[in-house]
Amino acid sequence: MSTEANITPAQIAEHGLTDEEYQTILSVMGRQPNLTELGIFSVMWSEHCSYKSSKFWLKTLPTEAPWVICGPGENAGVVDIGEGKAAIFKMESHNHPSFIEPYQGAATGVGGILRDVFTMGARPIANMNALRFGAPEDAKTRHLVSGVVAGVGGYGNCVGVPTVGGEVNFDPAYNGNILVNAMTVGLADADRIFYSAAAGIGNSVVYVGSKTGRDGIHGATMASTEFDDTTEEKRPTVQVGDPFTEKLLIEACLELMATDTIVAIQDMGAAGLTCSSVEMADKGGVGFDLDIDKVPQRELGMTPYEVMLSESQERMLIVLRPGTEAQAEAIFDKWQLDFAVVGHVTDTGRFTGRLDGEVVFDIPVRPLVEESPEYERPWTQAEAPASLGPVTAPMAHIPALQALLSGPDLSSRRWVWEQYDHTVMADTVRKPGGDAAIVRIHGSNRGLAIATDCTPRYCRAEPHAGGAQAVAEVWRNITAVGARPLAVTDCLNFGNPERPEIMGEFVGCIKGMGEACRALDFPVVSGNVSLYNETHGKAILPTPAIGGIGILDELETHADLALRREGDSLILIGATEGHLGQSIYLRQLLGRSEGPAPKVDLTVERRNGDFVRGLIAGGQIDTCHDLSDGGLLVAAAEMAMAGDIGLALMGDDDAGFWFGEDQARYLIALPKTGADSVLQQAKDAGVPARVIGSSGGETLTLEGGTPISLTELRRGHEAWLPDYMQNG
Amino acid sequence: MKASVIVFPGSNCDRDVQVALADAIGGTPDAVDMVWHGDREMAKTDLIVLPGGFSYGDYLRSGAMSARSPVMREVIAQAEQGVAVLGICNGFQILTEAGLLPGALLRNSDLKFVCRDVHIRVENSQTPFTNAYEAGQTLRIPVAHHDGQYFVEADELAGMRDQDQIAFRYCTGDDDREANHTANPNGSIDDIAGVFNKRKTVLGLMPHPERAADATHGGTDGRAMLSSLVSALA
Amino acid sequence: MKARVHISLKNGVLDPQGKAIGLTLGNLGFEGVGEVRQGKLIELDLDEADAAAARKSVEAMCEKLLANTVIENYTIELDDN
Amino acid sequence: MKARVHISLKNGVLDPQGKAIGLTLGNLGFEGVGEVRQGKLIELDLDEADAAAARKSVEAMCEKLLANTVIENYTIELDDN
Ligand SMILES: Nc1ncnc2c1ncn2[C@@H]1O[C@H](COP(=O)(O)OP(=O)(O)O)[C@@H](O)[C@H]1O
Ligand SMILES: [Mg+2]
Repeated sequence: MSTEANITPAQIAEHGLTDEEYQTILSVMGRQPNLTELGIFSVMWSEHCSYKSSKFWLKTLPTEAPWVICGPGENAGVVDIGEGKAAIFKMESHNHPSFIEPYQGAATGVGGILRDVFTMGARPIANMNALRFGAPEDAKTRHLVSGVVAGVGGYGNCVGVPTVGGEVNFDPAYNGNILVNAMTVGLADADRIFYSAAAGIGNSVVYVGSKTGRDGIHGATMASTEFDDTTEEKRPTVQVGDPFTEKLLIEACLELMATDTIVAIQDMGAAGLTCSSVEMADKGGVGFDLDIDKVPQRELGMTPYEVMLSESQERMLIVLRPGTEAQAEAIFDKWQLDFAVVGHVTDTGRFTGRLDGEVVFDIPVRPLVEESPEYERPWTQAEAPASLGPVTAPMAHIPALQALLSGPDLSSRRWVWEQYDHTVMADTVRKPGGDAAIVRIHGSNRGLAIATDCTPRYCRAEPHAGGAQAVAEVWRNITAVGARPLAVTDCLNFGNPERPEIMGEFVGCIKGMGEACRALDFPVVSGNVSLYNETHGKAILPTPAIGGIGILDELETHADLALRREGDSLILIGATEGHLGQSIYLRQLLGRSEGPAPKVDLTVERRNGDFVRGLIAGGQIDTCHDLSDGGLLVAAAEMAMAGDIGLALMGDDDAGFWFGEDQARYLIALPKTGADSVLQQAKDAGVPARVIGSSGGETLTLEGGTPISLTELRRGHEAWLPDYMQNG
Repeated sequence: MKASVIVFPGSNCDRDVQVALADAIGGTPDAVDMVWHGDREMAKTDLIVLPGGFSYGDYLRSGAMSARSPVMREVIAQAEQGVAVLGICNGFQILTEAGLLPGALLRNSDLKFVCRDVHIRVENSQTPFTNAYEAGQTLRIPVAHHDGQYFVEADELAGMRDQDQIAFRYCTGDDDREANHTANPNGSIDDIAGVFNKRKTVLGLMPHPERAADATHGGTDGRAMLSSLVSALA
Repeated sequence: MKARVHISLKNGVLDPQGKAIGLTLGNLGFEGVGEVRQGKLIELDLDEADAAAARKSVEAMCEKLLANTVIENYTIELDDN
Repeated sequence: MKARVHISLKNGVLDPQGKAIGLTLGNLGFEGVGEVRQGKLIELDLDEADAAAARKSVEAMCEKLLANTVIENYTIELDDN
């Protein structure tokens, strides 16, 4: 191997490695690494790839259930959904790149998560996106919203996968650090899942897709550093997405997967060729020998360092069965994609690369993966917030409702989802706008329900309760359409874990999530961690975004939030204590972010949810909405607006009653004649239930108050986001 | 009745239209031939469908590169012999780029991709594509496009009107209660949503009839377009 | 040899992008901006060394693919150093 | 005065459009075409008569709106006849 100059402390620091980490590298190598090797260690040991701060805690999450085929550790989680089919899904962040270049950052985020899913053999059938932006007043917000939404759409629309739901939040805590979390759900035959463990000494390692350029070199390390004023200079590392090539890659890979040629397959995501090779080799307990010259290159004069660390998009690495190269190549030729045998599997246990036959890096695989640092970072638990005193309503309930519905938090997201093709593939049964999206399992009469959720302000106030609430809300959204919740993926977005209070938020949220997942039989099968989301030492709100899926055994038997008939009774399921701490009401109308988060009682959550799901499955109700941000009155208004049928409501004359955010609650509607029976069944099941109104007319009325027309409510609700975006 | 769907690189509604057509024909999906864009020959068929999607990523101009695909020579030849050709969304863009239909499709006037249900009025029901509808009937059908703004020079437009070449126009629907929607989703000239060639053997439209062919998915107002074709061409 | 092709919309053809740019420039406070038109710039690396042959070949590319002559005009610039 | 702004992707930035055009030119039988890059051409009518002032103003427009300087370069050409 060529001798190179000594690695300097500055180079070590530039690669984001600590002195101790460098010492470990020296002992793993038994000599000084060269620059390419240092680069390889740095990306493999970056927070993004090694999960060094989070691994310890991630292990505490429940990941098993009889229906889980593959939990965390592979490219995505795999769940058995019956009839020989499996759902494969995962969520991932693309936060930093999206702040720097919102369109391309978001677009490549979607591209990356799609690859994680189809690399396992699934055809992607639905995308979701969970977005968090700074305050609407912040100078950058509008530009970021517009770019991110266009980028998510630009990529997903072009590849022809419907984007069926998501979330949008605004909060000043994200001013300098937005969150773009994308989720993909795919469908595969349960006995045709593809994994990444390489095997077969001598087998060809094949590179397919786009050529390698100098894109995103250091992307993985950038994703794990805080922002500061020099961030602007890092811009040229931005990757540009090519959804057209991705579409071809999906088709070509699925075509290849239908043949009997693949031993192992892995997409090239963060840390590109390095990470994919090392993971495939490590999982298979083998070595990889790569010919750098054979890697298809877009630019002249790329160094091995650049080739190995490039994050060019739309590329995959495959280990083929012996003798199948020509068959595979023909498929990629047909789709006009690059195809190259770039190396082979070895029994050396080493990861080696050659340029013109000369070895340019040589690293033992096992320690490269297993000696990677793991930190049990110190953490402190924040003090529980003081309880909230009595709250004086600043205005009457109807004007309060109107203000909430036409504000940044609760206004309609139509402006967003209409820029996403949500009907392509012709299987979208419930579009964005409901609690969970429903996508038909193609060619069958069953469906998948999909939802994403997280309430970061709860997580800040009380990480433990917030983590549990995020899981519970996803479960509730899936339940509200009548589906049986199966499993979740997560995207854990936090600040700098080296600060004990941030680490405390992380630990608290994980504990809460774990508890909820256990109590609800809702295991975590895949996920992603994004740390260092801070600017100038100011961290984002702790945001453990949760994406969940559930199964609907009969497509027709589902519920929707829109009121369907006049004369229905509206029944509130679950106990209402009037919890206003950390509520949207308190925050938006009184400017106070105070008090404890709502209590999450998982036993009650499960009992109430199972009861509601039973009613839907039994055909007793077809109209249901879960209660979340904004509480009871907001949920009731959403049902009325969606169905274009009015509501007359009665209840306590108390802001907490109408706007409190107590958990484990649903609103259901059904013809009056069935109401008594449902109330009786609830009583028998120990589930609190009470009639709070009935449907009809064109207005929303609170007992004894002035009615408001649905048209007027809808006007403000629909107008806020488009008006905001227009008045830039 | 034999129907063929052309698959371009980046087509993404090919399966959707295959399923809907097969349903209209009353067969399984393999009742519909899927033809690869690179094929230089295509068996004689009764109906050629150019599906929606982002062929070639919509790069350069949407439809431009596909219109120059090898198979398009065959499509043009069969179209000249009177074989029915239906272009949906990206298929419509390809047909204008290939010169089988007049005009061009420009970026939506608000520059944003739009996916939602729109209403269209049937302007000419005297064609194999539309004979199952009444003239003046309003359909509710989804659109999903970025480049749907139909444009044609004024004198050519006048000629098209005279020849009854306007197939559909965007209009308001009485069940349209969603806020902030204009009837015309993309700024198309004369609210045009779909056009015929002079002989009414070629139709291009931006809305997706195949996404409105199944009550569970997006309504059924588009189904009659496919079934009327099937019965007219049987 | 390098070729640069400028493609612009014909007069009378609507240009939604140009119009939006004009509007936004106005909103950003730029004054005195009249019509704005957005076109394309395509740069090609050609093996061909002979200018006349190169021009002919690029013209053919424009007619066949690069421009939609129903709505667009094009001009070709060759750069032979 | 008229201004023409040429916007092209920075070196090394992937150009999916250019790539697809290059591929299609090849499919169409054009030989000897190397790299293809697609950029934008923006033409502006300006009230400003002074070339220096016009250039300054167009530069500001590029920085603020016309170019995405994260991935694009621009050049300005003024035409004052
Ligand atoms: N970024 C987005 N993309 C697509 N759909 C979205 C997005 N943000 C919100 N939505 C949709 O808007 C609706 C309301 O969202 P949200 O208030 O978060 O629902 P919930 O309170 O039931 O979780 C949901 O159907 C959701 O899928
Ligand atoms: Mg909900």
